[in-house]
Amino acid sequence: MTKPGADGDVLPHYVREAPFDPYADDAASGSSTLDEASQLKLMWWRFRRHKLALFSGIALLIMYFMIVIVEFLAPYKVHTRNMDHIFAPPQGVHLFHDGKFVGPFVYGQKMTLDMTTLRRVYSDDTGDVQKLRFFCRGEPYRFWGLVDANLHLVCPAENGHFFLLGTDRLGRDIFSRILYGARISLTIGLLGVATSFVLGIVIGGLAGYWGGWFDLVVQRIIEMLQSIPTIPLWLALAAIMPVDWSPLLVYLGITFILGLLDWTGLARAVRSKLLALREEDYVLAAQLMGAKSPRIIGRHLVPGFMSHLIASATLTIPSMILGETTLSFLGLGLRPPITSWGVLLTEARSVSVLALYPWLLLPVIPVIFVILAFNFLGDGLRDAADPYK
Amino acid sequence: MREMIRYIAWRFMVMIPTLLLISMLIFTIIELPPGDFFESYVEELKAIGEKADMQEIEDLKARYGFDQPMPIRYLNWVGGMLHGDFGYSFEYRMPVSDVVGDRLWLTILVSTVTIILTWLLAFPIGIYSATHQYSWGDYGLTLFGLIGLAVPNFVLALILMYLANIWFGTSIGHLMDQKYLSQPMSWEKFKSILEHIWIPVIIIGTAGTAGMVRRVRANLLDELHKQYVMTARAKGLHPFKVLMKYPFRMSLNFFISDIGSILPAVISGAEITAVVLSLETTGPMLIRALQAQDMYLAGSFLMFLAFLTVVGVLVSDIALAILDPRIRLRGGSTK
Amino acid sequence: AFQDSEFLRSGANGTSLPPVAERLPKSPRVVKLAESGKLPGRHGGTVRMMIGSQRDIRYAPIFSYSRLAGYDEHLELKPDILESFEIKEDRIFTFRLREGHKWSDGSDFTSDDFRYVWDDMFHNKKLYKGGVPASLKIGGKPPKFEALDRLTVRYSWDEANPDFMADIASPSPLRLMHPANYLKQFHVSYQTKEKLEELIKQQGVEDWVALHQKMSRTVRPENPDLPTLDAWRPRTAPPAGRFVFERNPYYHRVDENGLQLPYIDRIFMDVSAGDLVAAKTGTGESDLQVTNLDFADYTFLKNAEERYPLNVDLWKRIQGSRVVFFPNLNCKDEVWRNLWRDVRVRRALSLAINRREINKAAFFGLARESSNTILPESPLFKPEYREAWSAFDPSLANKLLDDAGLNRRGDEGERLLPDGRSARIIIETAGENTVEGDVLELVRDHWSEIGIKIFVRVSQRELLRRRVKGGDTIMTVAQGLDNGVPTADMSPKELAPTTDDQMHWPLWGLYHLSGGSDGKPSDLPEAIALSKLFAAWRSASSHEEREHIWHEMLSIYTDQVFTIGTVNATLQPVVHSSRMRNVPKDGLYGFDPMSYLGVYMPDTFWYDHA
Amino acid sequence: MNEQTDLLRIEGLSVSFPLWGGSIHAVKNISMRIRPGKVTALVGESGSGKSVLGRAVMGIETPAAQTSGHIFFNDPDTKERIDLLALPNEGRKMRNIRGNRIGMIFQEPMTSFSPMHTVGNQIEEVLKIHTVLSPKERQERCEEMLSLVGFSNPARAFNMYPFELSGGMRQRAMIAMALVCGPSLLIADEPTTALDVTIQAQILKLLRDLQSRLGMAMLLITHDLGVVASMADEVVVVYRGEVMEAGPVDAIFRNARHPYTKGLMAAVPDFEMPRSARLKPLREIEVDAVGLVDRKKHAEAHSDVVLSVRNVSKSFVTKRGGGFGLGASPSTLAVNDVSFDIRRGETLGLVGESGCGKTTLSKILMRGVTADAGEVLFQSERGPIDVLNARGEDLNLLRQRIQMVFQDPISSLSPRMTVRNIVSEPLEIHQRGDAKARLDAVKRLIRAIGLPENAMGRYPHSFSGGQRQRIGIARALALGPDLLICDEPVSALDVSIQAQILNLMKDLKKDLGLTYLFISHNLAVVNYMADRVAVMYAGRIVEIAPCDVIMRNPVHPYTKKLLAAVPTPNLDRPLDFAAIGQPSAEARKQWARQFQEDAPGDLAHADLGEGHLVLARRNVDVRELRP
Ligand SMILES: Nc1ncnc2c1ncn2[C@@H]1O[C@H](COP(=O)(O)OP(=O)(O)OP(=O)(O)O)[C@@H](O)[C@H]1O
Ligand SMILES: Nc1ncnc2c1ncn2[C@@H]1O[C@H](COP(=O)(O)OP(=O)(O)OP(=O)(O)O)[C@@H](O)[C@H]1O
Ligand SMILES: [Mg+2]
Ligand SMILES: [Mg+2]
Ligand code: NI
Repeated sequence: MTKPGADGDVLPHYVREAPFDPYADDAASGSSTLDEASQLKLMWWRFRRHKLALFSGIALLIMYFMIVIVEFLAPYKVHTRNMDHIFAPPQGVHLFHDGKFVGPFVYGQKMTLDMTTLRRVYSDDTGDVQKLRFFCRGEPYRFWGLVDANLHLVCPAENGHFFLLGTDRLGRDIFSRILYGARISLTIGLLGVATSFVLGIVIGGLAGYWGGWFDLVVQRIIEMLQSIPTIPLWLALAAIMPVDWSPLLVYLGITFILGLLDWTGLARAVRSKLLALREEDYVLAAQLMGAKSPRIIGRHLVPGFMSHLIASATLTIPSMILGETTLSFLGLGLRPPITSWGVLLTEARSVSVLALYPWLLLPVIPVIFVILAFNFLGDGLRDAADPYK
Repeated sequence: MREMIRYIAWRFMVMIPTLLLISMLIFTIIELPPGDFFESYVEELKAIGEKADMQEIEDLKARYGFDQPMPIRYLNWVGGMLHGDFGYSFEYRMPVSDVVGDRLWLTILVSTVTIILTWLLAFPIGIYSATHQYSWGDYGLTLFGLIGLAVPNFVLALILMYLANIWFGTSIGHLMDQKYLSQPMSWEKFKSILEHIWIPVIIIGTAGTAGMVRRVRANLLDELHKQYVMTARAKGLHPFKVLMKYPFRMSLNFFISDIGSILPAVISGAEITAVVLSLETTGPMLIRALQAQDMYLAGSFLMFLAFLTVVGVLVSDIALAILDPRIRLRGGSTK
Repeated sequence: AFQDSEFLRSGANGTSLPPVAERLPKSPRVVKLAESGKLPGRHGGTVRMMIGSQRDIRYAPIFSYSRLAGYDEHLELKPDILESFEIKEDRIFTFRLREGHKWSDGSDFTSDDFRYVWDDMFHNKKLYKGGVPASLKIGGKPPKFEALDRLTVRYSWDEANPDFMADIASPSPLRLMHPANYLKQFHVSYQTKEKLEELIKQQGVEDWVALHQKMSRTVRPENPDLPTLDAWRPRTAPPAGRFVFERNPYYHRVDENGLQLPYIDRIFMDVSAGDLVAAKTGTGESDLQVTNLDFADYTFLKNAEERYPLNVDLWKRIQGSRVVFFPNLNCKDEVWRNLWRDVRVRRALSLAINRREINKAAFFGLARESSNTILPESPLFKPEYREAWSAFDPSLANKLLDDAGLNRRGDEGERLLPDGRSARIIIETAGENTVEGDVLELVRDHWSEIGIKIFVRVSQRELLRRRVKGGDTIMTVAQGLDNGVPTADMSPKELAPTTDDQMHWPLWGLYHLSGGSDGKPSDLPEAIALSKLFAAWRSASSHEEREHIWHEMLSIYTDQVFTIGTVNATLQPVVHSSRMRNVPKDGLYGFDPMSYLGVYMPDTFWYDHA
Repeated sequence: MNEQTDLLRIEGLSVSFPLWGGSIHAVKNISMRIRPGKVTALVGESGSGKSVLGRAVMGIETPAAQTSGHIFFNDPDTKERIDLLALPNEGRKMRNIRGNRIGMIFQEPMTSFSPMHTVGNQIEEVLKIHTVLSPKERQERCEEMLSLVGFSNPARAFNMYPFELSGGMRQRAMIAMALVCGPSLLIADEPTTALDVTIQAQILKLLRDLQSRLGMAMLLITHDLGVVASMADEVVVVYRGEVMEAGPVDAIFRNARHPYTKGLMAAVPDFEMPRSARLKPLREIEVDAVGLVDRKKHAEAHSDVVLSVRNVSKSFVTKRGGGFGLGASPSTLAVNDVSFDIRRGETLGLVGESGCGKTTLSKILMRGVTADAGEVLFQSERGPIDVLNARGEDLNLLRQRIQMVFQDPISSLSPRMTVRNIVSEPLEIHQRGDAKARLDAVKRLIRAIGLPENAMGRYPHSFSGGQRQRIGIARALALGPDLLICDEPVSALDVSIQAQILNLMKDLKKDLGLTYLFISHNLAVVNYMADRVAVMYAGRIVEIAPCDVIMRNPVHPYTKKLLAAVPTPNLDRPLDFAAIGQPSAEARKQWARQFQEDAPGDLAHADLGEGHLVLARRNVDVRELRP
């Protein structure tokens, strides 16, 4: 358009020449794909843009899928012992032997007993090329305890061994154990998170929103629960769990109860946030529309600090996955034969193991991976739900 | 203001029944596991083949009313505490207050250092992460923090302890070299404490710091786009000051609501670490007392924590009301 | 010609002491080191040790092992504090003290110290409500006590009390003497009310009884002022992180060169987490460590030898078996109870265990595969005890089970119980060590081969005990016979139903323990036989007779497989400073009767070129 | 170059917001200028980019916005010519200009304050940043400023929190904040929308004074052509982000040439208009009023009064100010013994001074605020419902039958819900129709209020002030309530859209028999909409009468003053600032004695007939009141 006159001049009367049609489509407003999309769909679209989150989400989905077919993925069964390979270090997977391409293979391990230090010393036998087999028949297993099968994704060579991440003190393949451990670590812990979140949001939400005597009572309950550290609770709970429960059931019970007890921190955060937010006009608007408390809390208030909730959730996950490590220090929690990442990690409980067999710490890696994935997923969800993005 | 004072007074009143209830809860929790201290003591001795001094045990049992029904024992315990008598530790065979002794101060030392360090790190990092969302810095710090979160404390403890020993020759575990253990404070001892304390502080602090960073970041992200931020910018306020005065203060809400549980959380979060590192703090003692069912020791200790929590919650509520004038603590919701 | 330690002569500690010759008894106990293949040494140095918790200072009097009479390395009973003792008909015990023997505060050690315990403690209704301690009573009757003169005391019973000397020589014996001089100040009969009040207040106790108890504790040497006869006397009052023990200037032993023992001046006991002890030992923070170490730590410790002046040795544990399965013959589950009472079932389970594999996996093949019985180190040992039903023979096991009526099989190949349930055993454990877990892991597979499934449950120890006694458990896992190296003069009580701690027959044991008022009498002929034999041993009057009874009991016990052992003589790392002399290269490790280090006389350990 | 340069020159400014599948071009290549000490008015349709332009000048648009062009600022102090867009956004230089050299009054004063800090603190902050005054001086300056913008008790206001202020008060606080540093350019985005005409006049006078005294220039963004006529020197008319017409105020008002400008002028409601006439919006939207809302015809209630209000009172205690527990905190009597009826099918206009308690009153009627005393009865087909104590089914019914349009549109919309969810929420709550029916209803409503359908997927913050206000209206209409309480429903709308909305509301009233309680400061609008008008002052209704009567024959001095202060979009009838720009507290002292209150309880309503009630002394003779 034209310049608004030179500096300081009297402004000329400018009139735009272009034809004017007040009914013309408003070009200022972008596309119309959004018209019908529901809020969820919108979020999904936005979530998709967040590549890292999308990737994390997919990775998690894959992991959850993997725990379904662990039997197939793991070269060994969870309890398979190799008495000749106790504390064997991880075996490197090679592709070339003597400069020739052979495909993925490992060298056979030679073990010698060091009788002064009582240590098993392993060395690669470079003459012994053990080619890995894929989609192979290997150790028979009972898929889901239902169907007998023996198909594996990867197996060691006939009469060979394949310990990708080494073995433990009974010669069990750590890689396979990590895979099996995922079953418990990726499921049970989340139950606790879920319980504590539902409770935290509902109770904290109502306390913050209603306030008054309800808040008073809830706050006192929270005080009581918070003032008792988890460890005595654990001890007490473990003591009253019916003795004829299987360890898995006991752990499930404890996680669940911990979930029942763990909501307090979140509830207080929710409450104090709601105490402030409930004074907002949009809450009043919703009230005046006749919305009931759950709706106001769920639709209007809670989304207002979604970020906090998502962050808290992703932060609780590690403690739930690793919860049993604490338990096992108290002599409670999961026990062999049940295998979880926490159980695997507790095998590395002493400096001597750490110094001699550091590969026993490898289960930390999937834990880190899962936590990162959940975290980035949370970031993505947060952004998707953030209207300002 | 007057309302606030009345509120505080009223809350103090409420504290009494709360503490009573808590004491009952604690008492039940301690009593829940089967048996009592003496049974487990005798069992433990038997496990290594030793004989117990049954005479003294019988005496103690009678003196502390173990033959009496639970409610009476409860009353004895609570009554004692009201007189400042925290009971008797069977395991240590001395009054609880003597047992706790030094450990309490060391615990407070470790906890405060940890908490302060957590704050010193978490707030700046959280702010940085929020304002530089998706920068390399943000990713890097997130990654770092989450790794700290994902590695169980005991593993971290073992690794750090081992490395510190190999690299710096720091003696393994403990809060100081053992030769200073029962010594009076001296420069050497202080140095030794400094040399050791960083390990537990890092271990206990990482998870908390990582969590805090993520929360600060999340809360800030929610506030950064509010209209009042724009207003503040329109005034020409420095962006950092804008951040601190408005969104940051708003985002403190979650943090303040949690004050009550910070100390208990740090203390109980530190328990396993303290056990692994064999720190001279109350954590291992508490666990030991619980396992051995040294009930007065455990009970009084838990009561102490509970008291801290209850006061913390009160402080947190008051701070909330001061922080955010919209908050009306007493009233119910409008409608 | 007696020599004193520099430590005492320097006078830095305490006021000036009389010369060493005056501090020693007229006839000190002379330890002839060279004769037993050890090196006479020199004074000096401090030993740092680690303990897992404050209460573990109780190891101090155990290690120090000064008893009225004690075992030597060959488990022979020798007078130690006593100059001599005399036993008549296993009934009348006459003790003679050393002339001039003094408590660590310099006061005389005389028969009055025995009298004080007898009259003013045992017979004080306040201090000892039940009167004379039960372990002194035979058939409910206490002995007669006489202080014959200043240096002679006598305890006499109407019936034989063959356990008396063993008790005196045990790691934590019943104290027959206390420093009367010192303790009288806490006793109503000797102290004025006002002064007592003051002391009660000062010590923060409730009454004089508690005061007396507190000041006279010896099991855990918590009172640094309490005079002792041990080699080292405590210098630290709890709570503390480091407990200091200093040489007892009035200790009664000297070496052949006239050096007053102990060689080592001071012992530090540092409190640390049990789990850390191995790590700390491996970084040279302990000069002598036997407790809180496990076989699994050996490799780590051995590697540390390169970096630190350490010596890591392996001793043998004296337990009858490291991990033992206890079928509960008193369990409530009738089906199982009946099965357990069938010796074929017990034998079958024992035969099905591949002990070699356990040995290899958990003990590097260095332990001994054995039933739960005594070790070759015991003079009573016979190979057949070890081999009784402890070979690996699954087919025989299968046959035995089939014969026992467990011949029906379920869908998954597991055996079915007579009532149609599948044969699943819930094995309960206190879960206190990983070895148990590993063994269970292996045995799970072994037994599944013979169609028996097992499930492991971990519960707290007390809870476990309760459940065992209540008959709620079918099978438990724990350690085997405490004393795997008995002599015929030691009591075979572990082999017969004698206490309710015996997890294979708690009710029968309780019956014996309560004298028939509680529990149930055993109704299995073999168990009854064991009880009878035990009774016979108690009244046996000769060594040969006892030896005979021992053998008979051992053979019944092992042949009947009341308990299912796995491996024994497992190894225990013992770490000591490489400068420390006289620590045996391989010893036996156990509480009773070894008193851990006690029988190897730590007071004779010394530092070379210090 | 001329000696007197432009203070601000905007050249080719474009601002666009990226959005899903495209972007919103809010400002398209606009050029304009502001001369020192002069007022440039920016008028245009709601959503045409005026606020965006204002924010762009300040450089505080959200980082997501893409800006191009030049904004030159000639700082009169330093005589520097700076391209504001080229400056680093948060650099020292830019910050020094913001708040100090250029002040800004935001369109939505309600949300522009942080709820955690007192008003005083936030105003004072500006001084803290840009001046070197001592705290005491700062406070004095602030209080002085607050009193200039019409706070009768500035010291108290200083210590109040924003949410304790009425809408108008917040707006005035905002103005005080913008002015406190004496900027050389003031960007005033709808500075008087929440103010009643008397206070508006007072504020305009203040701005005028500053303008002449300090040579402050002003970019005045407003819908009120009357204000433009009274204030502006130059006018720029924008439409959908582009300049349609620009020129000196004379040229625009007397000789509007662009069809949009002409349409705008024509859409202004004015007092001379017959009440039955329809307003002439720029574009008429065909709305089927009956089909628009799902309004079940309920059995007619017996009474022709929908809502009767009796002796309602409400007082507030402020959070701060009471000192430390000494003395009772001062309380404000926001609503003082108010009684009136709303008859079925009528529109009751409620006008009154800013802060006199209108919003509070309306919220009491909805039970959004609990009254201290009084009674409110709602007549439903089920018989009368006691609004203040209803529970259960009754309450549920009430919530469907009475709806409210909030004075502050932005804060009454959940920030995390899309427009679609916001508008369909009442339908969901009361389970009207299925998901598809609701979506249809939402679409109809959105169209009816003149928003494009693609607005449904956007969040409230991405709309202009006027657009948000319309969303609020759409939501309130969704259920087809019996009674609609509108708290300043069209204050943020330009006259054309306002005409659209007012027409819609009238249609609904006509076709569906809706009843309105219509709170507004715009007396022309009230005149057009209302059947009866109640005038509030300091928490009391001082006069209530049929609309004609009030407009032509006001009795109460406050009403009279109010009517005199109405600005008209007519250059020949400018406001007489000297006469009306007087603070109301002073004006009150000049009231005739019969309207003054010496002791509480002195005053009562005197009936002048035809439903004309006036608050006056109890014993006064009715005839005396008529002049
Ligand atoms: N943050 C944003 N994201 C996307 N679109 C926006 C954003 N802010 C404003 N808009 C759009 O830009 C256009 C101009 O908005 P602006 O607020 O400038 O209008 P306005 O002229 O001030 O209208 P009103 O008179 O109603 O206040 C509107 O269509 C609005 O929807
Ligand atoms: N939450 C509150 N706390 C304290 N005082 C309040 C509160 N809400 C309103 N007030 C006071 O009540 C009075 C009336 O406010 P109200 O919002 O009803 O005015 P209004 O008539 O709507 O004014 P406006 O036209 O400016 O919106 C004002 O003096 C205000 O300060
Ligand atoms: Mg605008
Ligand atoms: Mg208002
Ligand atoms: Ni040696």
